[in-house]
Amino acid sequence: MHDLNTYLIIGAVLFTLGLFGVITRRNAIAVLMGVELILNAANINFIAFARFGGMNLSGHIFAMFVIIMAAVEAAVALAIIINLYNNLGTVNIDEADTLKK
Amino acid sequence: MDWNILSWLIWLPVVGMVAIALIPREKPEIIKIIAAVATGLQLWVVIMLWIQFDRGAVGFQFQEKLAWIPSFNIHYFLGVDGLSLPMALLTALLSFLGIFVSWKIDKAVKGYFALFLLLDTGMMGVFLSLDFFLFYVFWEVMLLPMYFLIGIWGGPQREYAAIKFFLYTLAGSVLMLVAMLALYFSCGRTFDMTQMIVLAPEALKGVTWWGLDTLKVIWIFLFITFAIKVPIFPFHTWLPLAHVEAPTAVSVILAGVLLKMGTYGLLRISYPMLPDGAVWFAGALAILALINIIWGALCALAQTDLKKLVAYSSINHMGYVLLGMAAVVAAGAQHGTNMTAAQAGMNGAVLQMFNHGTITAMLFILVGVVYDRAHHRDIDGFGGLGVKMPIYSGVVALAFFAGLGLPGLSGFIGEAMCFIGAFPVYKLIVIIATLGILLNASYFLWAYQRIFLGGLNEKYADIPEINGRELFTLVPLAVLVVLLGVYPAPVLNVMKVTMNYIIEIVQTSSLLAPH
Amino acid sequence: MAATLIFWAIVLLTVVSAAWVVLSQNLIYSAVSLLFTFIGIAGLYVFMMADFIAATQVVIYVGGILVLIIFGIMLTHRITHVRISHKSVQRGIGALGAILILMGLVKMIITSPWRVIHSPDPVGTTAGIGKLLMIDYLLPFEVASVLLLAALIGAARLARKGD
Amino acid sequence: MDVRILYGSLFLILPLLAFVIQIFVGNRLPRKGDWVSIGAVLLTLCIAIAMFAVMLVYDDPHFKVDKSIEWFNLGSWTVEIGMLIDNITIVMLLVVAVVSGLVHIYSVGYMAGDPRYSRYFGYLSLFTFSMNGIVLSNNLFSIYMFWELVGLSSYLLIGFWFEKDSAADAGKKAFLVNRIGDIGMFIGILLFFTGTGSFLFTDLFEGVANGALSGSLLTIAGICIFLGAVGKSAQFPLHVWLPDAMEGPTPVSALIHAATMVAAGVYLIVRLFPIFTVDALTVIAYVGGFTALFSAIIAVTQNDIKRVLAYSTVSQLGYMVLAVGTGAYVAGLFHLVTHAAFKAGLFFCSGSVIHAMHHAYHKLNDHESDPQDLRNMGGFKDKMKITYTTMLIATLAISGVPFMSGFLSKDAILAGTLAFAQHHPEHSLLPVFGFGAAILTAFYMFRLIFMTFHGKPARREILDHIHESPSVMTTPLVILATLSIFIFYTLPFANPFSDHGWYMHLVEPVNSVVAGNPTAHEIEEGIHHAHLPAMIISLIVAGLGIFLAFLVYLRKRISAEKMAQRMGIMYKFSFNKFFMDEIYQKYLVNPSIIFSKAVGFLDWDLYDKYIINGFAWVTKRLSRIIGIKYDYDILDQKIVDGVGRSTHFFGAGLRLIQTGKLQNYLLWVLGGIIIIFIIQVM
Repeated sequence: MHDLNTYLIIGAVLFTLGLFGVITRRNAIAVLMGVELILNAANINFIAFARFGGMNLSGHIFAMFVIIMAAVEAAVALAIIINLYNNLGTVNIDEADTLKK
Repeated sequence: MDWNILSWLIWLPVVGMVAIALIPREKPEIIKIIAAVATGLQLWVVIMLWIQFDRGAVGFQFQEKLAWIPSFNIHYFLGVDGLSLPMALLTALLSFLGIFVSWKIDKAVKGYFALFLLLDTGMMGVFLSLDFFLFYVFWEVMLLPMYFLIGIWGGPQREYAAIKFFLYTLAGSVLMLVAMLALYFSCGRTFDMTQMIVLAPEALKGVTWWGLDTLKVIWIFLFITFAIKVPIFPFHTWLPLAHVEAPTAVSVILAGVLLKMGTYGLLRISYPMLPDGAVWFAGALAILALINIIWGALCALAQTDLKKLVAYSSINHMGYVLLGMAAVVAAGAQHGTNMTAAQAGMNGAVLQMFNHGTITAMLFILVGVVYDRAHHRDIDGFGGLGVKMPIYSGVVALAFFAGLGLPGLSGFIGEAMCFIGAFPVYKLIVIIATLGILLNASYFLWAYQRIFLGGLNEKYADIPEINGRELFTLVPLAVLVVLLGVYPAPVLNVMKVTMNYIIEIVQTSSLLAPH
Repeated sequence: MAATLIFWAIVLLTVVSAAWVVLSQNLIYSAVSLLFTFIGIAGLYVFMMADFIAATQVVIYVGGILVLIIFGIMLTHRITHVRISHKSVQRGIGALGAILILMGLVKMIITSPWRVIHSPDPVGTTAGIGKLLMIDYLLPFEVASVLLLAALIGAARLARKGD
Repeated sequence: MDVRILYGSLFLILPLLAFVIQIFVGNRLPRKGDWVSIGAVLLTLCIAIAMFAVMLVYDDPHFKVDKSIEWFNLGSWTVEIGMLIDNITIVMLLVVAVVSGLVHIYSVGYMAGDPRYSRYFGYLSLFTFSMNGIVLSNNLFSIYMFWELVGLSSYLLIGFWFEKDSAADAGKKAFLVNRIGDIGMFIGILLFFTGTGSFLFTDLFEGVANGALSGSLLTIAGICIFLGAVGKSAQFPLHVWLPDAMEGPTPVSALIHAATMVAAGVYLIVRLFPIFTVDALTVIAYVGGFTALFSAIIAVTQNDIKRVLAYSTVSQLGYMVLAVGTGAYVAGLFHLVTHAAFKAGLFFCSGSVIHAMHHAYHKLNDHESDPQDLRNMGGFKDKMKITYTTMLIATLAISGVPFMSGFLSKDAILAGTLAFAQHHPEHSLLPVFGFGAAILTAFYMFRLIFMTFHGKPARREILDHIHESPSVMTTPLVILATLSIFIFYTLPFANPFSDHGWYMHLVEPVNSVVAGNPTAHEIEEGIHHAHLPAMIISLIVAGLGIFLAFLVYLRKRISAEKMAQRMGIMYKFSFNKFFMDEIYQKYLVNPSIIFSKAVGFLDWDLYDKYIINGFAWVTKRLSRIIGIKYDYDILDQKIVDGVGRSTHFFGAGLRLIQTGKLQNYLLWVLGGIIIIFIIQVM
């Protein structure tokens, strides 16, 4: 159990699930959650390589930066979503198709 | 050069743009001043460059080269020679004046000036790039601000005009991309134009694609790209619309600088890299030039919208440039190695590019002036304004006469040189093309008469005279128009070595060998 | 043995709750199961001797981001709705693509000859991370703080109503 | 620098300076700055007189200064421009300076009170500058430049009272018609340049002499250059602009459209005479001769005093061109000089009359009657003694009466023509043109005199208000009338029939450089022999013409109306100027306008609307058909993503088929990654 491949596969599974969420969800917040999953999957990989790939603490630092990024992204994304809601009355991203018109 | 003068030239407007972005939109005056300072500094730098430029040296000066994307051998490579320097001066001058022309813009001031400066950077970058990829990037960078400037600040049909301009030019860009990649791979993976000039003619010898000469295919692709920009008939219909709908300063830039990019591209890329193509196509180019001249003039004669008339006159005037460029073949042994004609034609073409830039800028600014006052541009809707606006009508007369090629003003000398150059090779075409001179005079004089002469239209009994700011934008151009008309040598001295170099390259084409 | 069992339990928790996040029809349920995913992932970090990151995970994700998300849900839906449901689109083709990607990734992971270096188990990473942050990664750290500040202001500005 | 070149450049600098001052600050100067222009032109007049005096003193027929400077240099191609000063130049400079100076002075009175007074003088200076430029040029290129510049000043001055539509029209017409000729001239310059590689006259002559250009090409090049002269000197068929040009102020008509600018065409062909082939000269002679007769016929029936003079100018210019064509180009230039004096005098007189009429009608509050119509005039001879006398002298001169300058020059031309016809009997039509025009000239000029100054006006009461013009206007009249007397041209001989004055001595004919052309000596011999017969015939025809006019308009022995009726269709043609304007309007101008409208329509409403936008339409249509037929989610997306860029290309409407759904796009990204995976695995 304690080897690189296990962790990488767990990461891959989480990534795939996140991807699936991003593609299929109509609600913007749910999409955001998918994105969070993807970021976490990446983090697992960072830590796994830190532990088993000789990256040592640098991997931790990277993971930390990713978490910071995730926080930033979540804040800004939610602000955008709220703005969207205020303007269009919906958070379904397929209804926000002003780009098309 | 110690202080990377060319990079300064390109990026100064971007610095200005960033500064503008930091200014609150409630302070339009400061925004305008920043824009004016940025372009003013750029103009100053280009004048310094003009002074320091070595007129006798062949090749590119003030080169700057940095690796940009090493894995594809792409560099940030800048340089200036006698062909790009006049264009750079034109760009800086018209951008600077353009800021003052747009002083009265009151819609989204911040965005307007930021985009305007970005456009300035794009244009300057196109003229100074020596890396084909960089050239392409700047070429595209220029499109975007143009699209928004027309699409947001334009006239009633602005969105249609903007999208039409965008799609037309994008179509050209796609072809240029293909041609660029073809050249990149044929020349052993380099985007360095100075290298490509040396390598391309050999590399493309005898290569065929699907039974067609690769050289010709690439030439045609590049030609269409540049033809759309010039614009050459039949790719010209974006121009009247875009010019008419664009705000005045943007029309000035469009006609004054963007059109020159087409012919600049031909001279910078197509001619030296594909000399065989240039020779092969010269006859067709001369015919297209003729069509441009006559067609543009006839269309201009038919217009009732003053701005559209000026737009069509641009098509007409760019025809002379093409005619001069076609004259390059006169240097070939087949045509008796007539260097005089080739030099007259090629130098005349670039001189005409420069002069047309100043003249047409004047014309568009002047149209803007009367539009601001009368709020329409219908030629028949004026009448007798000469009584009420003596200064304005005088300046218009100067611009119109320069446009119709009156000797002593700059429009004439370029035109005459193009004709002189093309004549030994394309006698019949030139003789028919001289009809263009007549048509030129007819549409300008007719328009002048309908606007300024005759009885005063009572609607405009108290139309105000041109003001100081507008005069300020016109005077530098007017001075150039007169000075270069009387004594064109300052510009010719800058460009002649480069043009002779291009002539020599084309001269070596095997297609020009004696029969 | 116990450790192994706990490990697999955590893995199960993580994956199942993650699946629930993307499959649930109810948005609130999704959010709540996301909480479990985050905690599970924190557990996995602990297994990899990344104590500081595990703690950060819990504090920032669970304490910060998840709360934000739930706020987001509350602000964009009428709270009186009992079921905050949401539909999915293109599930079939999405699932197909996701599975294909997963297969590709797994094949890649298994077939790659990873260079595994077994470093000794560190005793507490916090001090090391602190040193690294203050010395080697000072600039990125500061940039990240500026980024956070900018995002904060930006988010506040964006979410303001009425202009 | 050669001091003579320095003097020459003063002829350019002074008027140009005056022009610049007038345009920018003229309005703010005292007296609206008229003294600036007048001062400049009088200074040039002083220099011209000095140069002329020096020329007479030195008495060197071969005097010539030719200096060029490099204008620009492109490596293989160097363009030089410069100055050529010889006796012809000096004579021309003097003519220009005298007439221009007098016109300036006359205008002070004539234009007094005009709102654009300073502009007017600015334009006059511009004209003086460019005209001097033509005269001083030693190369085709700068001559072409000044050529167009005189066209410009002519345009500005004809349309000076641009509030009148007719004036604006006339200015435009003048410029455009001139441009037609200029295009021909430009092509001619191109031909010469291609052949000889230079614009300088000296190189040109040398090149032609060495056979760089020969045969029919040389003929064509010559005729093309001549086309420029046809335009500028208003020869048939480009003469139509000159009568209309009378819309300009009368002093302008005197300066530009009678004495100097229109003579520039003649000057040009005189300068280039050595490179015209026999064929080209024949064409020139026929055009000139035909124009002389043709416009004389028109002049007979015109009723507008200035139009009569305008057609007479065209006719006299025809004479000069005829002279050049027959080889007697020295005589042609001589006529140019004498004509400048008496025709400017005639225009001044007519201006004086019109001024008086204007004044009278103004007093009578009559704004309907045309102050320029001959039929409204009559009996002014006692009211305007100076004008009458001077006009009579000028009329005698133009009619070719002995003791007058016109007699000398006209006689020389007719002698040249006669000699030419004796040499080439197949061209006997040319002297017929010449003498025919001479008889008509005498007739219509005296008709004008009789109708204006004798008889009775249409409204008797205007006689009470007719006054002599102010002295600032009559002084130039007197000077010009004096200059129409033979003695100024025959010195040092006082023989009124002499053909050996200083002029004939100092302006020596030059040999043609074209192989096979007759030498100057041969031509001169011929002219010398034809001198006496020509003189006798021209005396007879002049007398006949005057007598006829006397009978019809003074004694009224023959009724003009009856004569007109008897002439029938001929009268109608003459009265309507042979319908040239109508023909041009109907068959040239209107069709071009219609054609341009058609092209404009084709370009904008057909080509752009249907072909270019058609691309977009077709693409849009195509995409819609496919979109309906196939599964929207799959194929439509494919078109968007795959063909998207190329469809973008063609149509504004295409953006409609973009779904705008991000997740669709993401799905395709995913597909792309999977494909990469698969490729990688395989």
